[in-house]
Amino acid sequence: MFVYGLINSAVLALMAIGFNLTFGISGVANFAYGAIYVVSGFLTWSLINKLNIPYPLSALSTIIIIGILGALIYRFIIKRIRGLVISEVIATFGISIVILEFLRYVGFIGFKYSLPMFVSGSVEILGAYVDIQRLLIIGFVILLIIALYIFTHHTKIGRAFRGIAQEEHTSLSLGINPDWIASLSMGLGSSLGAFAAIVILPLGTITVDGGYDVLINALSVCIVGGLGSTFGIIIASVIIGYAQTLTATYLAPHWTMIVSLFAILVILVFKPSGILGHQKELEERV
Amino acid sequence: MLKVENLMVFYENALAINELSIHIEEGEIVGIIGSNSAGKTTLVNTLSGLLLDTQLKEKRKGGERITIFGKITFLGKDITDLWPDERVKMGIVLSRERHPVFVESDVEENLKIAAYITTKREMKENIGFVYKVFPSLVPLRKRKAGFLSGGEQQMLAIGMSLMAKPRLLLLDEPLLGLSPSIQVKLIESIVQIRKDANVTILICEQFARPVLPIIDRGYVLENGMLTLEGTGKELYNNPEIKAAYFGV
Amino acid sequence: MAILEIRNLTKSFGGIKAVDDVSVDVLENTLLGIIGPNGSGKTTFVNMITGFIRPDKGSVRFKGKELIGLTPYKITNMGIGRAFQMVKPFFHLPAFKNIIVPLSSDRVKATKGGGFGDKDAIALDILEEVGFERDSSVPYKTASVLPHGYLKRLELARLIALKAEVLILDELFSGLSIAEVTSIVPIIEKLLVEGKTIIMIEHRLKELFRIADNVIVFNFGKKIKEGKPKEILEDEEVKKAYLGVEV
Amino acid sequence: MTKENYRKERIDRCIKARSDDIYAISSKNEIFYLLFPRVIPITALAILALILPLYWQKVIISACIFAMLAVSWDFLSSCGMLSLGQALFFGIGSYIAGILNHYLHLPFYITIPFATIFGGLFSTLLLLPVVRLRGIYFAMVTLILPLMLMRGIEATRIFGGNEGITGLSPFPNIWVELIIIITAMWVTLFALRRFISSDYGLIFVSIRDNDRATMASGINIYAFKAQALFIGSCICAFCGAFMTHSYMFTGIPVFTMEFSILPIAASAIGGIGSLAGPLLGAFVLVPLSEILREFGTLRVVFYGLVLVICVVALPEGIFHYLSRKYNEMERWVKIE
Repeated sequence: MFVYGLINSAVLALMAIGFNLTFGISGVANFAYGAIYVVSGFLTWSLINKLNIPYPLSALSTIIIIGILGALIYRFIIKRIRGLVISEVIATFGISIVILEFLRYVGFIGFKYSLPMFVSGSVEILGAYVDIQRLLIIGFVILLIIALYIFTHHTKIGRAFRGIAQEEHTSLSLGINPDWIASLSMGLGSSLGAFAAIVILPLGTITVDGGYDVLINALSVCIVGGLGSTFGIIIASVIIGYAQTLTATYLAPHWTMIVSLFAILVILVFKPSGILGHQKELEERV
Repeated sequence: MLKVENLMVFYENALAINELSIHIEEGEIVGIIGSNSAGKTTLVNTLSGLLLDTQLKEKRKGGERITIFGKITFLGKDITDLWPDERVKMGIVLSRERHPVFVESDVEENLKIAAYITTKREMKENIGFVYKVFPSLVPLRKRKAGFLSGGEQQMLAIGMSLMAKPRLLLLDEPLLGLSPSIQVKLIESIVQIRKDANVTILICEQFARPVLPIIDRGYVLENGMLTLEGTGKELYNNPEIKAAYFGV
Repeated sequence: MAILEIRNLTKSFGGIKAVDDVSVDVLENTLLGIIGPNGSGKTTFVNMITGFIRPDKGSVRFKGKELIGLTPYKITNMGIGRAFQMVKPFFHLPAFKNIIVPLSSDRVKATKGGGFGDKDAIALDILEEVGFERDSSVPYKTASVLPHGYLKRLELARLIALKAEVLILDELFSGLSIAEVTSIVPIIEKLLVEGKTIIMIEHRLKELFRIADNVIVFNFGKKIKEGKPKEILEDEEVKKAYLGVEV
Repeated sequence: MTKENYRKERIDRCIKARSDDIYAISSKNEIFYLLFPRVIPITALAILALILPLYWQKVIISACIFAMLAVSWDFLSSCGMLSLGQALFFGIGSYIAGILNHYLHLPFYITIPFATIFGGLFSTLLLLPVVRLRGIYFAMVTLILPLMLMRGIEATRIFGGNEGITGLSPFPNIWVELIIIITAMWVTLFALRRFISSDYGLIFVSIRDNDRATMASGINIYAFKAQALFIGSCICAFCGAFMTHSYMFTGIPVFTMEFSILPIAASAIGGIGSLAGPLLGAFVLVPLSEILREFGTLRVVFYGLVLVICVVALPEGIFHYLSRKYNEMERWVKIE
């Protein structure tokens, strides 16, 4: 019970981190994130099964290819409509539709599309049998968060990320090129999406509709956590993750969605800017 | 060092800067004095290239059309169409008005972010230098910039531009909204920066009184036009300036 | 008689006390000046009076009625208007339409000031009062293209439109030229003659001390001095904390 | 014409007073100038509705419905409320009409007005606790609520559950349908445009511009936001109720994302903030998606592609672009 909740939370956090990275830095709500997630799954699958490239290698190349793809999307599409929030959302959503529906058209539907586990087998923890793959997810999330923290606080580009996220014009006047950084962040965000896909997808099958679900999950976790805050994401995914797991166990599985959505509503009513949203007082003080 | 020839800037049909020609020599402190909407901010934004960015963004969403004419040369190179980040690499660094700092990072991190274009070793040296110029920032190192007072934020903002190793430092309204004692402190620091870091400084200000004594030369802007120019002393003793900016 | 009784206001942000146990009586029909270094808590103080920030503790009474806990719009409707330090006009609206918004408030409706239909004319009158040239195109321009000086006047015009009894002006003069300040001072003096109470936060001491009846000095969130302008000028502690040089 | 010496100047068309007020119009030219862009689309749509075959008449109806949803979305967004859930209002209106018709056997001329008013009221009450949320947080709630209602109906199996309510009474004929929806759409558009430029409507715009300054002007912004919400959701609820009778069906599909996303897409393409832009956008998108039906399953792919291209090519929106071309002249002037 406890373990399942934890795993569920980790999965949510993993889905959200990439989305949050792009949004927190460039302010672009990447609605194509779900599509990128699914595409990564298919890409890895194709590399393994069609080109017979070994699993670790194809996973790695997927992450790199998807990262470049994300940066290209920024370069050629989003850059031109930067700052117009609605247009950004519609454009990325359009991209998402194009990718996902094209995959559907090509016929990527069915149970054969699934990625192999890293390690098969399961262990018993606190009276529950858990796949090792699921435990690995928790490990990956922790590693990823630590890596991200070090990246954003102790490297030059990471710090530039934080600068752009806070004050674009000031960063510009300090010699940081926002477009370059934003496309990097989009690329990195997409890579993280690909990473999440490769880690999570072995648990189930790759489906087109999964893309939309991932988007909704990532969006809600980010907003509940307070946009741009990594720590907020962890808390939010724990809350939502446990809400889902508890309902699934004690109520009925088809209530899961309702309860988790309700949890989001309640949090927003009491914490209007997310759990760890920006401090509004700062606005007025200067 | 920097030469501006016949600069004209239009916001749609309104003329913000009209036929402006100024020059700045190595090692000087030059002041641009003018009241609100005289075109000071537009001028520094043009010099630092930020206006090009605004221009592009307005064009994308079909807003105001900004047109720039004229020629800007820096160290003998034409930089009129250069983007802000390239200008920073050449050494033109702007500290924008209303002390814009990264409010959610602490003071030290603000400085580190600002060190984007320098190497790690230079960063350490520069941080030391900033703390030397503004010793009052040292005890606040771990405080979030959003919780600093206006004066401290302004010091931090100038410190951040120092981190980018400027050769020409543009200061836009550094004294705006500051109390008299902090204004005096800041002016002293600016003189010290010139001496220790060997930078050329351009100050745009509407409070002429504290600024005029420290500048080598000054220009007076009115409605985007150059109305007066002279050494700091000349301007300080000019009766018109006294009437308009000192409020006798 | 004290129109505003402020008692023990306290607020901290992130462990730092922005305003620390401040008590002030604001007398009716006087001009109270508030000075102090940047970040000494003046704006936070105003934000608490006008309901934008809820204090950790303390009370504010306006004509005997408690204000703490009320929403900003209710406080405004009771007659306490405030001008923002960072101007907050409605950028997409023409200048005169900016004034129609306060004219539609409950307070103005109740005093029958906003009347039927002709709000445009009233708005233009008020704008003329604060120095918008009536016959020019200035009052009809969109706020986003107006120069800073006019935006500050717009802030003042909003308070006049509200028929506020207590006007709180947060650094109204900041960023204005000497000429602009000298043209606004008579407007403030006229408001005083009309019987309004004014609280001004200022750095422009010369102008402030000429018109202020009382001055309080803030430092590190604390009220360190209160008195007539003359006393404040001569006070050693104030000189050290704030003025630094001759005024 | 080299760059050095010339710049493009923009000037307003020579018209004495560009104003919506009737008193300002003095000459035939000016009347024509003002009426031209209004009369042409109205007549064009009327003629199209008369001559097109039944299939395309249905397309016009659905375009009108989406146009109204988009106008309502734009109205809400110009009051500072970014909604991602037009489907919520739409669905509520649809279900109310469906329930009234199915269980109480009321005719459409009673169910539609009833659903409009009570749908609006119910949606407003539902969102009342969250009107103080700003920007994307409000958007998130509006995105979540229809999903919740959808799953709730699925889980509890009320009102027909997954299957929905079928066999509702239709309109007498296609002409009644066309007249109702086309009139409703034009009335909504022009009434809202007039409303938002009135002194009262001004307050809604000011909330979007700066909510704090509006509060400091003594305005209860939450009351005004609730009013805006009511107006906006009434429009959507009307659409929902209309659709219910037109398709003789209501069920959980009325809460799907399509009804939320398409109006936003229409607004983005048509131009946000003008109310007329979103309408134009809807009349581009809906017929387009019909034309694309030839491509079968690839339809949505092309649809998304067009969406991306439109948004990137003309970020300000078709309507803003056209109106600028119409109201302004551009010419090159020489700089001496």
